[in-house]
Amino acid sequence: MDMNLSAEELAFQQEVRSFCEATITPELKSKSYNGKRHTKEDVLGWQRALASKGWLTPSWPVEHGGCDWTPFQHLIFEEEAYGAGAPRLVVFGISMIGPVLIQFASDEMKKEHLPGIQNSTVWWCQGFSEPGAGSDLASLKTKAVREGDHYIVNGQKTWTTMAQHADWIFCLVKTDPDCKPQAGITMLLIDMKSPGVEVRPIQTMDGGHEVNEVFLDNVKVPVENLVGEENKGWTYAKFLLGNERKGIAEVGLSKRRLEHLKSLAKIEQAGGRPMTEDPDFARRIAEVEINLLTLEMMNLRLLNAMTSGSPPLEEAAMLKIKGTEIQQGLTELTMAVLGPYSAPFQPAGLIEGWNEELAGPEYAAGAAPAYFNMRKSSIYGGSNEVQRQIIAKTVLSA
Amino acid sequence: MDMNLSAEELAFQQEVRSFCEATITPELKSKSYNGKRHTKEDVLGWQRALASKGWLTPSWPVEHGGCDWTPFQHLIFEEEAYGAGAPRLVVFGISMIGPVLIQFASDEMKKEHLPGIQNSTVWWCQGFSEPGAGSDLASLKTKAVREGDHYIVNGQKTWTTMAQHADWIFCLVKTDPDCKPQAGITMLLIDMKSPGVEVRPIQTMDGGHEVNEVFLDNVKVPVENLVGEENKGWTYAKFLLGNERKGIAEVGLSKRRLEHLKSLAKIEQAGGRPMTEDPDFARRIAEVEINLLTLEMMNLRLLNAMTSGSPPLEEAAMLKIKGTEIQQGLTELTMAVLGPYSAPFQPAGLIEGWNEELAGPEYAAGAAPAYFNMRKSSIYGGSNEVQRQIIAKTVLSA
Amino acid sequence: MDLNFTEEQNLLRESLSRYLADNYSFEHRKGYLEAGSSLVAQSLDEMGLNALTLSEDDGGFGGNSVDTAIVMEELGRALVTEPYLGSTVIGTALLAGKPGDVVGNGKSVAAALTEMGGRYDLNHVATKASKNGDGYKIDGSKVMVLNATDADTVLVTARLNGDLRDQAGIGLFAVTKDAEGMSTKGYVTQDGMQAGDVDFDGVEAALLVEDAWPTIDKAFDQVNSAICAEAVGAMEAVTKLTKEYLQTRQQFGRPLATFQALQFRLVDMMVAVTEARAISLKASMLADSNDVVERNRTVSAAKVKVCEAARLVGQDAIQLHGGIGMTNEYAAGHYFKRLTMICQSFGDRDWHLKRFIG
Amino acid sequence: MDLNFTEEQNLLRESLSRYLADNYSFEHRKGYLEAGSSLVAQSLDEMGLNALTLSEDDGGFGGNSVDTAIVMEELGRALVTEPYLGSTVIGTALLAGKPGDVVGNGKSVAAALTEMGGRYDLNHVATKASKNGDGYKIDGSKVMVLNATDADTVLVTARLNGDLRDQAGIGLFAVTKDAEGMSTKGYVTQDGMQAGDVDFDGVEAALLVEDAWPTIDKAFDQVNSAICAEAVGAMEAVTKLTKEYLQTRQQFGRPLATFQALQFRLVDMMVAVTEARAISLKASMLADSNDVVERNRTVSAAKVKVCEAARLVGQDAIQLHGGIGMTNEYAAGHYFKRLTMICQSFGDRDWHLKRFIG
Repeated sequence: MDMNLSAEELAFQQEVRSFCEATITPELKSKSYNGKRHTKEDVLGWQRALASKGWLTPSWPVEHGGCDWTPFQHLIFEEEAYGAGAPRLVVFGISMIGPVLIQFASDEMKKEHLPGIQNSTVWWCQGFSEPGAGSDLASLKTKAVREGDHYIVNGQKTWTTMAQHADWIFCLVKTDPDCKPQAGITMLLIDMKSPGVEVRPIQTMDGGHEVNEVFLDNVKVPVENLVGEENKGWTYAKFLLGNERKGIAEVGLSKRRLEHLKSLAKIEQAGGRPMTEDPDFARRIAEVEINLLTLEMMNLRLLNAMTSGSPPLEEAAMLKIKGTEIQQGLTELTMAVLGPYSAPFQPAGLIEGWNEELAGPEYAAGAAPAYFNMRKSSIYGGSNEVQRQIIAKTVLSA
Repeated sequence: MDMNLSAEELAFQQEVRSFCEATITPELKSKSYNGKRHTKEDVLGWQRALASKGWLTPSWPVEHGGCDWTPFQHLIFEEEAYGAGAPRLVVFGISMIGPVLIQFASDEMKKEHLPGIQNSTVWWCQGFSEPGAGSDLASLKTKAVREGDHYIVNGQKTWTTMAQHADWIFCLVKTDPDCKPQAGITMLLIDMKSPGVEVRPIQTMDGGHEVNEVFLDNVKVPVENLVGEENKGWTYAKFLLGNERKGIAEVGLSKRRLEHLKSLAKIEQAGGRPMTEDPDFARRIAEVEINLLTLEMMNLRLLNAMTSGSPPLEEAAMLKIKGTEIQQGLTELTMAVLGPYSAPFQPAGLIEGWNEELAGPEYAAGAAPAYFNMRKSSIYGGSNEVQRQIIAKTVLSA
Repeated sequence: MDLNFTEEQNLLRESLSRYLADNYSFEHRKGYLEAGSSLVAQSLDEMGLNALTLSEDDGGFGGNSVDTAIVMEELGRALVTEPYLGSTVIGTALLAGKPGDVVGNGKSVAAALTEMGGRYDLNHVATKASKNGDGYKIDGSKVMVLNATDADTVLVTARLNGDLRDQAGIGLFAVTKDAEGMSTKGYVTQDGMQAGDVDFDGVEAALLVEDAWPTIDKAFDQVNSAICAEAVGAMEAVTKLTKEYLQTRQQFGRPLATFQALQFRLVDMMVAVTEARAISLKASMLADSNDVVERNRTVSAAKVKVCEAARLVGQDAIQLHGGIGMTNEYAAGHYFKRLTMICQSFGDRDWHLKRFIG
Repeated sequence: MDLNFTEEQNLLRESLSRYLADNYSFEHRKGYLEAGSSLVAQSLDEMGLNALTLSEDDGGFGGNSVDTAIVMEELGRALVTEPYLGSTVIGTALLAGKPGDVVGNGKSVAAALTEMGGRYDLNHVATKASKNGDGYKIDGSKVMVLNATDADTVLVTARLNGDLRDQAGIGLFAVTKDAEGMSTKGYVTQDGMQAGDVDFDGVEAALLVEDAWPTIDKAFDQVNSAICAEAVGAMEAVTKLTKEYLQTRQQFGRPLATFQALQFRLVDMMVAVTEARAISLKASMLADSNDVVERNRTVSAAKVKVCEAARLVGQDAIQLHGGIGMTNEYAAGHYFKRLTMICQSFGDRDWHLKRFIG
């Protein structure tokens, strides 16, 4: 047992670091650290650079363009990239539908859809949640009825992240309304340009626009867009959600937030001294830092366990709970460190191209919105209550 | 609205203070502050002094020897008495069975039993809990079968506080096993000297002996000892538990514990300075002090509301939750302030008459046992989970 | 000791509550915010609320901080963004001695007390006051001034002498709306209030209080008592909203309110509100006291509890609502934002905990 | 990076676990405590555990703090009161350089490091060492010395020079069991360990390390890593006990385990144990490092998390058990007491949080 990086790991770290330095501009880095909004181009630029390097889909099987990295390499990559100011990847293609297609789709479908993900030319979004079915996917209501060589899809999806940029959506739909809730679910790929698909923005309380409602009104979907078999969508969804685990802890991103917080605490003052010298504030930073060190070890242990088989489901749920608590704690402290200067609401200041003067320092405008926005992390992707339910079920049945 | 004591209230405060000074010896006070164990004589001495003054049963109706105090007088009394080092009253007669008898018992029963409570010549204990029925009283199993002018009682009570000193026990027993759980319950008074009553001590993890098992083996109880009517015991029990509310917050006792904690924090050192100058420890004391100030106001508001009708049930439940959390927090900090010196286990040192040298300072031996013991406060008397259930029920049905 | 509201106080609460129920639903509020204006401020003035704590000699009702707390609680419940706090409460508190000139007659004020780098310490005053004939000239900058753009008069602290953070040597001045050299950069706050940063460049000002620290300190306590009450109102409203949501919303085939873990979360919210209400009431009774130590301690105790409660209640209201709680179309998020900002106004939890320790 | 235990380590855990399952049930333990003695310490020695971290040259197995953690976790799980921590772990840690003379051959030691008024600071050394011919004489008092009454050798820190709290000038000395002038007042601790206060009145002593602070500091980290692992074992055991109790015990007509609020409490206990295990593992990997800053930080981080987890797990284990958890006849209370005392041994949460901040 050894915490030190091996010579190979150190070399890999250096390679990632150099790549990031060459790829990520200082402007992009500053945007990332200060919580300003990344444009579609920011994200695509980074993803395409990774694609050129062959690093966009490292978790995929090697024969499909994966990197065969050790768990520690994945972690090194994540930490270096986020530390260097990389935007978050849009995971819907890379980590969600991609692996599902590799595992379950026909060769034709793979050939049609995998390259767009690997080159980052196609933007995917996820059509799982519905009004009335948040964390309770089994009760979804969107229906697909087979008519000749098409499905006719009717229904509504919601909380659809980044649907406004998306080219394709993968949807869970109900194909057999008469059987047990989970049994009649099917997974379809739908072209967002299909007639009858309408995207309406949902403005969240931080003033941002990340999520959407997607209305599906008599949308014609060719049967070729059926993933795997009809009525097996629940199996694919579970596989997909299980896959989500790997990045669930968000250690790299939280490390960046912690670094940023510490740098602000050195600048901002209380009682005429830097906040880092305020014992209460120093304690609060230390507490979240210790939680993050702990999360990092939990995550490492989980990744390590995954190399020799599937890890216990409840550990992934724990990572989700603790990881989101840490993200929320970090955004809360980053707001708190600013004191009164977190109050001005300047959404325009978070958007590229806005050159007017801000009230307060450069790094202040994004702080409160980030805190407000981060409340979502314990709600979306299976709320933390659902995670606790998963743990309880696993543990009490053992 | 005014927080200041009126002239009458100030005069009353002075009267209580003088009485306490004249009644409570410095030895008794030191014992109380340092968490040593009060003897039966300590308690009886204090109770009988109060009885002589007419202050032992102030909450009772005036015609039965009550004091007609305002809520604020009750609070002043409690705070002064505990601050002066008074032992806790044994409430089973004064606050529990006494008011039940006044409300529901026959004149003969009142005449027989109230004077013993008022003079503190009879020690009562409570026979509610049973193995298998902790916070769930409706499922109790002790049976009473009528045979001529007696009941024959069989069963087992547990967690019976101070049963080892008790002369009488008031018991809930099952008299009709065939109806709904609550409906067939009866309240009986049982002489502890009756053949078939056996008390077995339960040693708690702090090394103390406060609670007992009480075995009832074919105990003959005269029908005259039936309280009120047969099968109405559930009503009386609810009345009794409702009455418990008044003292439930334990504000006076917690104020004494806080004062003691602060005095120890001045003596004990960290890094060569008193613990009061340690920012973390000062913060922890301040947090519990603020909670106690809050509890005091909640309690005052509840007492005030009780003068004009019955207060909402959920507020009493909140007082129980917060009051016990504060008591537990105070004992925990009192242990923490001692650092390594809370470790030696010296139960003999807590008992009167032990004159050998203690390891560590005089005030240390009782600290960890008090912390261990105080865990009971969120379990007994309706666990804090049951209190939350009560609040939820009240609120969600409103 | 007396813990009962007077009949007048009960009437005050009822009439304001009725007015807001009729005129300040969440839908009304949305409209007012979109329009950028409403007649609500004027109605509150007509109800006499701006004169509530002025002395009867000054045409007021001689009310105290308990009365203010009653008003603020109702305003908090309705999430009123009109500047009652930022103008009337802080204005009358600062001008206790001579209100007639600048507040109370339909005139509005703003208090410019906070400076960049001073965080929550109002003794951090770099802004300078210098003699200018009979009057004074002010030079410096203030930030996060509530009601900055709309005030008829700006009350401003400036240093007459002493060092940056000395309590002694701070004067309180009045500057009129159109005074030359005063420039205001206005903005909306995260919670929908109007505020701004104000620069003073040789601005003519009238000295109101020369050795102003005791005045500022007391006003600070009164304002904190007022926002504690506002928070209590907001917390109670959002807790009720959450309760109703749990009772309505079905998941896994039954109402969310039947899940015990969620019930207990709701209970913890209610306990927190009850605690906050109790200690805030005490703060409102002591906020007008001249016993500085006891007043500071009690107000800080209340603010600490209110910050803890507001954080728990606000965060859990969103969490228990799930996705809908995150959206801007729904009231829960707005309560959450206001509660969050209250915790960062006029001293946060840590600041008040430190002051409580002394 | 490698996070897998070696085959030897897995074997070590299994054999110890099997031995304790057969010989250290809660009933066995009760018997040993009543009798005041057992053959368990001897068996552990025969299993080679006392030589685990000695170098192979010294007849040991050349183990490290990860190996110690494996042993301590199992001892914690079984609530073993025999002085493995107080003798072997702390003894070998302090004597890393030259263990042969005093530990490892069936001999037991005690470490007298803590003084009245010094709280958790081992640099607080008032005990004096003065030259006495070729050797030294020790004068002073130590408190809460684990294994004080049974040790063959007492290792003691004493000041050679410098001021009361200087890290420089502290020597580490060895005193033999029967040395004249050493008097020990033994007691049992709250959690059933043997300990005592030791007075030194001109006691003859052998100097082991002259400038001992680096040695003490490293031993302190190794001991903390060891009790973190012990706590993890104890927490896992008492959480399992609680889970089984909830599954068995009926209330209101159904098993407690079906109440969602209690399920979530149990989940929080399990999460806390998982966290404590993860960070403790890191501490055990770094406890032998000579990078003092990184070692101190990591061990303190682990102790902070372990203290938080131990408090939550211990308290909730009692609460979820209800009345039975309060009794001395049942194991839960004993786990709770041991976990409580671990949080107050070798630095509490606040102490380690301060050291982490630096």
